[in-house]
Amino acid sequence: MGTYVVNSKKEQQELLTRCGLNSFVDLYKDIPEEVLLKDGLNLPKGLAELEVKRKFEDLADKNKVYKHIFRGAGAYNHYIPSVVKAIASKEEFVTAYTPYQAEISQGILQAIFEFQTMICELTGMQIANASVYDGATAAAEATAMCYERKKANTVYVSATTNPQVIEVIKTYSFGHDIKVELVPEKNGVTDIEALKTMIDNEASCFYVQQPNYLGNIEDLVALGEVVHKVKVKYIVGANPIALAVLQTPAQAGADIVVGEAQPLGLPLGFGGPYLGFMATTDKMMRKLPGRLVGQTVDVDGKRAFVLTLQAREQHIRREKASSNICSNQQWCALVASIYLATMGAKGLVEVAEQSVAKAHYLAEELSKAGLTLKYQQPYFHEFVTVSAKNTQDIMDKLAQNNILGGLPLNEREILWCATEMNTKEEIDKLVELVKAV
Amino acid sequence: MGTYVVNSKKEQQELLTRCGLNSFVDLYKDIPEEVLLKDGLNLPKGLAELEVKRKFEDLADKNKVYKHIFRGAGAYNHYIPSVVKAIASKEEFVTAYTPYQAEISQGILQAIFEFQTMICELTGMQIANASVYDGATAAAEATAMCYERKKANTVYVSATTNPQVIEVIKTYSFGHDIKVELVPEKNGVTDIEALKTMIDNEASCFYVQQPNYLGNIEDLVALGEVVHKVKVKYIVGANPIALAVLQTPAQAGADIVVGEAQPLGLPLGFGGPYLGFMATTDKMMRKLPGRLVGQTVDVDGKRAFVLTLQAREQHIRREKASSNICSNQQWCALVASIYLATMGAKGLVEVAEQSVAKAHYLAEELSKAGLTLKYQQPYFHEFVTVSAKNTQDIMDKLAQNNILGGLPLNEREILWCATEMNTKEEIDKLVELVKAV
Amino acid sequence: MNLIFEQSTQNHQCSILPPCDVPKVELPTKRQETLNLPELSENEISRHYTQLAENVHGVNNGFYPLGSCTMKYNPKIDEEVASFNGFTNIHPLQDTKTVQGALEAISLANDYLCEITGMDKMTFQPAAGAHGEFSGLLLIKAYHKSRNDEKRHKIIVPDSAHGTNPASASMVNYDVISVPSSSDGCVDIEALKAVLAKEGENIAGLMLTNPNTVGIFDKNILEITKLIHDVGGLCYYDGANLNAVMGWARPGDMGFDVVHLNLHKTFATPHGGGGPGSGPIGCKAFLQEFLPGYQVVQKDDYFDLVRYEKSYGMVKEFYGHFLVVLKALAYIMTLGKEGIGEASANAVLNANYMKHELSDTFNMAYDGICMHEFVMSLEQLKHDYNVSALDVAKAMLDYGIHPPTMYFPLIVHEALMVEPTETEGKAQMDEAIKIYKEIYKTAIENPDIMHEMPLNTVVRRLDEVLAARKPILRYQAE
Amino acid sequence: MNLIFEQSTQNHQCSILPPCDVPKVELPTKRQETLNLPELSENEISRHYTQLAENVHGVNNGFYPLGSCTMKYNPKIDEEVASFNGFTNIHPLQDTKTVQGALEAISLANDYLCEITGMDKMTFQPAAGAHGEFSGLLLIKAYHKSRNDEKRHKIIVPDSAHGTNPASASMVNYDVISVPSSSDGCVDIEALKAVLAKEGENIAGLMLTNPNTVGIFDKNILEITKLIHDVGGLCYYDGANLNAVMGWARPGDMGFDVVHLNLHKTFATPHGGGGPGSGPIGCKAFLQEFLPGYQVVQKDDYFDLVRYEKSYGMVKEFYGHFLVVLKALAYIMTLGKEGIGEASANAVLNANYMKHELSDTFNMAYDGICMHEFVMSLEQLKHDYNVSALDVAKAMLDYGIHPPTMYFPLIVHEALMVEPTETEGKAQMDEAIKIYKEIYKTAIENPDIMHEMPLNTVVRRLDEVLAARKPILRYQAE
Repeated sequence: MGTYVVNSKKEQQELLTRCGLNSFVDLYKDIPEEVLLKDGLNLPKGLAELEVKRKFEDLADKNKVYKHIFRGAGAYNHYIPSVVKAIASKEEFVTAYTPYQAEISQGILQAIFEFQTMICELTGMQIANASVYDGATAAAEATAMCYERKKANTVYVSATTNPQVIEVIKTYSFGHDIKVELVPEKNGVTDIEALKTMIDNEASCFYVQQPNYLGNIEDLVALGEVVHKVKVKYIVGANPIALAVLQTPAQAGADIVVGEAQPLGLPLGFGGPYLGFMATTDKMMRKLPGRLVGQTVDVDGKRAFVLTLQAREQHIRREKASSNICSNQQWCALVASIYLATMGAKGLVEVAEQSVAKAHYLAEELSKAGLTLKYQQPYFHEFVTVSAKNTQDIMDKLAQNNILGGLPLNEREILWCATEMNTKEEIDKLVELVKAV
Repeated sequence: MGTYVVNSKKEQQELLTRCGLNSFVDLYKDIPEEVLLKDGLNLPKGLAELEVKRKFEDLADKNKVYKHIFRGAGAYNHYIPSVVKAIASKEEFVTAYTPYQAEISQGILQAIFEFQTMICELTGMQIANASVYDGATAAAEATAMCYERKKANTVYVSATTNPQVIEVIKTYSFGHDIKVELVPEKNGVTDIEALKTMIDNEASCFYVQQPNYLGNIEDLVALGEVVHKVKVKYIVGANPIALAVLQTPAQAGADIVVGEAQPLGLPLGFGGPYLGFMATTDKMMRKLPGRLVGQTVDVDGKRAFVLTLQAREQHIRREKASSNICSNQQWCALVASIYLATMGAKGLVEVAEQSVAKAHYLAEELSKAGLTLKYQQPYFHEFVTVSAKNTQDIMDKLAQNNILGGLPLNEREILWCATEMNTKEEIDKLVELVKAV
Repeated sequence: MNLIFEQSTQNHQCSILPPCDVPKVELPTKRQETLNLPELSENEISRHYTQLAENVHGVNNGFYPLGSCTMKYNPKIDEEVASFNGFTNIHPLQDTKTVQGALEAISLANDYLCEITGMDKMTFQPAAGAHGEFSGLLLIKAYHKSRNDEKRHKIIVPDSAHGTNPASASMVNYDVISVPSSSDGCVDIEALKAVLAKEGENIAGLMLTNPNTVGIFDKNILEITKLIHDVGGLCYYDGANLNAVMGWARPGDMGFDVVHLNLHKTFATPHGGGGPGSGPIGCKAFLQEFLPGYQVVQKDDYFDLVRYEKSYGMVKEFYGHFLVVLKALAYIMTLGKEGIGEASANAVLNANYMKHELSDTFNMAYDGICMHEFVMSLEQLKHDYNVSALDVAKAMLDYGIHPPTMYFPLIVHEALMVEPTETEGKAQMDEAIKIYKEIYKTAIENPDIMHEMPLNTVVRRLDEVLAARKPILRYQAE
Repeated sequence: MNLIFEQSTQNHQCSILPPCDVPKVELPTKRQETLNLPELSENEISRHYTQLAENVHGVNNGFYPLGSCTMKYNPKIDEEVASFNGFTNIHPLQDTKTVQGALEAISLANDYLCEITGMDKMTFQPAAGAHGEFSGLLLIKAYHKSRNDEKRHKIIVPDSAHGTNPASASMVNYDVISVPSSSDGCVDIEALKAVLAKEGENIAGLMLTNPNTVGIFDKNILEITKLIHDVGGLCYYDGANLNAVMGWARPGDMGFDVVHLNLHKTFATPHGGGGPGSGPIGCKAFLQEFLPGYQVVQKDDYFDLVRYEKSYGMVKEFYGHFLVVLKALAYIMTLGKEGIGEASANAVLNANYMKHELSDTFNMAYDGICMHEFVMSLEQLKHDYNVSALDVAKAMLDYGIHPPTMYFPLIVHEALMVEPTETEGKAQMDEAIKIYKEIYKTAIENPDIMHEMPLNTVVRRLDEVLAARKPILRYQAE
């Protein structure tokens, strides 16, 4: 049996004696007889560390790690600099709790303050929170920020949004008894004419994703004008890498900007933990859920940082809180901050530009292999192809060559993704393989 | 080009200007024209981090990592607990220099003091140094401790010693113009009768390894009696894992105990860095080479640790120093200390006992496959087999099954090793494979 | 400490990416605003965060008895196995046949946690405890809805509950009925009965943590859950305090229908300075079909992902905090059958030991055996010497130990809530006990100085009012 | 801080190994003495070493201008690639066909370092700089011996040399002839000529570092090496200061026959608190056949290990500090053709900048352009105010920066030797300059307090005499 209990059996006995008790069972006298476990749990015997390691090696070996990855659809394969991993693994950052005791938590508080600033810089917004669970919950929490007491409060979501994000928005809305309507897609982007006819001032908000799920770039300014005309809140879900080179949602008039920050230094990790960010305007500050760190001074007048505006939060306001959220994704936010500091603005732009360039090169080359672009829209680092070739045949062929192809959408359509991680050489190889299908 | 230079080009120019210089070349005006490189170095262009990582991934992929290892011969495959790696990777331990400034280096100094204590405990000796480069140089330095001014100073080494250790002793002796004589092996252990006839008080020392290179356990007490009878120094090279269960060299009368501490938490790592330890008696303290940390007090009377007895060392005594050694293997010694703290006495005994048990089980099972023990001696976790089967055939068969077999000594003989890492299941599999050769 | 932005120098940089090997492409709608990210060399980045880390107190730095947060030691092997390439570098949308190891791990975690909680099925999407509460309440909501029993929109929460409980209820549009605690800290059964008599048909369920937030195991638990069931409600178990009883009693056996767990408390995964946590929920078989997200199901030797037809949706992307779940799984495998119960018993024993040793100095809010944590009330000290729970907590900072939770639960005045966990030893606890008593002595002998503490931390007490009144939430260059 | 032994409690433990799955075996000659290793739980171990780490100043903690030690930043990518499973888990005695990647890495390191030094062959067995010196001198000894020129047993070492030089000479049984430096810090050519005239046929060689230990490039270098060669001696280059000139000048071109490098200085591998270093040696082709240990040779696409027939032996097990060599290789690949020279030039520039800025306050031991480090003499301060170099260094500890090297080289009185390296930026240097001047001001205005510093470190000045007079070199239970 493995154990992390510190006290020896002898010390345990000493403590029991000191408390006037004979055995562990005496500690549990309040547990009703019917409930107290007689034979313990039906679990395997505990394992020594070496056995646990072997067991996990076996499990890990049963997963296929592809050397070349061309799949995105919400989880992106970007390079993670070594210094990011080295710093983020510092035990202080890993093992601390939420920084309630500010005097001995300045390191974490300052890191959050820096993260908030970086998110403001990326999005162009005025304030950002300390992070939330992921991009999808960020989107859902953003819609919840927009409910207004006396409205019908329908939430409008573009159909070009990542389907998982749509589902999470719907689920949160189910909780709040709020209606969700999808605004249809046309030519690979949000159908702006449909939006105009659907939305009115009974709506609470409109959510659109940039670049959208199909990889295409939405006309955020035009959409924003439609939304604001009926005085509805405008939420943009943005890929943080794309924010380095595309017009900021703030410039397009967004009231709230959210997104999935996994691309900023977090591994694919079979889907989590990832990192949601939320940014908004000063005006909506007090509606923002989640932790916020603010600057203040200590009794000596020294600059210091502290969790602030807690009046929004559950442990103060209980059922009147703006959300039930307690945890942020602090460690993930730290990773993203270190990533952004390591890349700098130039480096982040380079990641974005290379991803775009590789995706466009891939698309062009794939067209030579008979896979043509489905949409005629500007796109970022993802795009959809259609082809006479069978999707599964393509995937199988690529998998045999250690390549994870794009996401199969159906028998003929594939959602591809390329990033700075994909070399010309491997793209050429992929295309050759596809040609051979 | 990758760079770790901090200053920007602009700052570099500022600094040059401030120093009254125009360009980098001005810094090098003392370098003779004939020597100054005109076209720079003939090296490849510098690589970005991502490229370096890929290059090393390719290199690493060209090495075969065996899942099951039955080879020792000076490099042993033991389990390294996770906490050892986690602690040893703390940047402070990794990036500091030798603790010259004791006031800001107490962490390293105390770690060394604790290491010295642990080595004393393992060997039974009175003092130990902060470590040296490896087991072989420890052996060579130990022989150098024994030279005496007016003696012929021949160094005697048992032929049962690891051949690499013998070579290093010989090389150091070549430096010092000292003669080395091998004491022959008989039945897999040092030929004690031969030793008696060879050694006299013109000798400076006798070196024997425990367990010896062939895996066998030497009779340290009997050998020690022979050596001490002629007033010659007695050096024992010991496997630190074996010290947990075998009679200590101190009890056998050793004057100096050295060894290779790689088994204490250091990976195989293609041979290095490893860790040499040296322990001796109080009497020989001032002959001990390498760093020593001692306890003292600070001006407030607080206990503190400091490099001490530096009068032995090169930076004070220059050509009269006991050795030229400056570096120890501090980080490796730290790893060994954490390893020993993690295993504790009971855990270390368990490692030793399991290694012994697995080796004996392996030997017994191999005998059923026609590989019989060459020597009839008590052995620790290594042993030599002889067989009609061709050594290379056995190795090939095992390699095909992800097993690194024992070390081939010749066409018919193999030096096997087992440790706690080898399960009964894999031993049984190995034996089945050998049977099939 | 300077902010990283204040240390930025133009054109300082790291060399990460090679030049692009394909033609660059111009996009429309280019960014027009400057992107002000800091510019630093690797050495400067490393030093900056090293300095930040020096100003953080983690579990590795010392005693951390933060009540209700279960700050146990985070085993290094759990971190190591979760960092294996075979887990970190798999895409969540890979074909299931290429991620059999990952799915098997989730399946194992499901089986073990079901056994530990007495539930029939777990799901791992929820990201943290509060998220688990939300997800669990949605399960209750989906259940009632499926039965067209939609008038049930009230949920009972004891007044001792975490703030998350009512906040979560609000997220599923339930009204909260607060029931008072009796003087022993447990649910006031008579008050509960009165509520049920009046509101029975409107009751969606009850949320309860047991042991409760004052560290007491509610011995009436079977009666309570039965009362709720009798009016058609469901019982939700807040797993925040499971560390007290795991291996000794199971929420499922106590009559609970839904439970959430905090893997980052009970199952030793690190808190990360505030996350990522992991808050899987478990339920009885009759609720299973409503569970959110994908579930791992085993058919012969194959692990597959399925969505139940009546699933109420998704609460998060993909399969939750997978890498965190792996750490918890490694922890459970390590402890195993006997170790799980041994861990709880020692957590409870340690709390009782500290409570016993401190009770000659501090007033305990509740008498008798406590579970894994206990609450002290400093009301008397505050009254007699004007030294508050806050003052006492802040004084501890000067001793290099983390204070207990302050001012929680709300029903105890001037509360300090101490939870040592099983990964503290007698020596460490004795040291802390000595410090607590020393501080108490100072409070009585020199109350004024208590308002000044801490004296030796990198910053001293902060002006929180200023922070909230004039919020500065980001750095802006002058 | 308690020693780990003082924190030991009987039966505290970690759970590492499973039970043995084969029968245990009794051995003869069992250990009889108790083995007193500390007994701790994982949490206790983690906290102990965390506390130790808190009391260590590494490069990541701040400025570290330790002259002659080249404390540059250690890139994280170098650590990462050297930790790949494919390197750490291969046995040194595997068949060469199974370690082609490892051998290729050694071969690449050989090629790059030969190009950087102007040598024809490197070997990687030497574990550290001093070990490299020993190995290189053995090469010279083996060479003379092969020519039956065995009377050559004297080696010339300048008086400014590191103590290791004479100590290494002594390890190969050579007598040391010390030649004085002239007032510009360089070798006194006339004195050298006089020695050679008298001892020519006994001279095995010369050991020199260039730039030398006072930070000056010896401009007579070609004349010096020619003089040595003319009497039949060989020239040994101590690579300790290569960081000043790499990419700008090569020891091979200066006339040196043998060189050692300190990968843990020049090539950015971490110092580890005192090791492991790596001190490969390189030589001209005519010495190659005597090299110690195994050499990697490439035949077509295959890398093999060979021993040269005349190899003088082995200086270490296996192939040296392989994992350290990998880190250096990653570093060299990162910098490449231009980066290597850029690193040196910036190291030199930074030293000159600090020297320039400090020269209005501190006396510089030598005027003019320095190389990558410079020496200040505090003799005047000592004379006028009785404040020593030690006092000034210790005062720096209170400012959180690491002092320069003290009292080296020996030929400068009250020396402080400053080597900022290229991985410090202007901002950091300006900060340090400010501190240096502030301390100087304190030294003049309040000399007495200087003897008290440091005041704020975990321990203050130590009684080194006590440590040496009554050595306590290990813990012993009372």
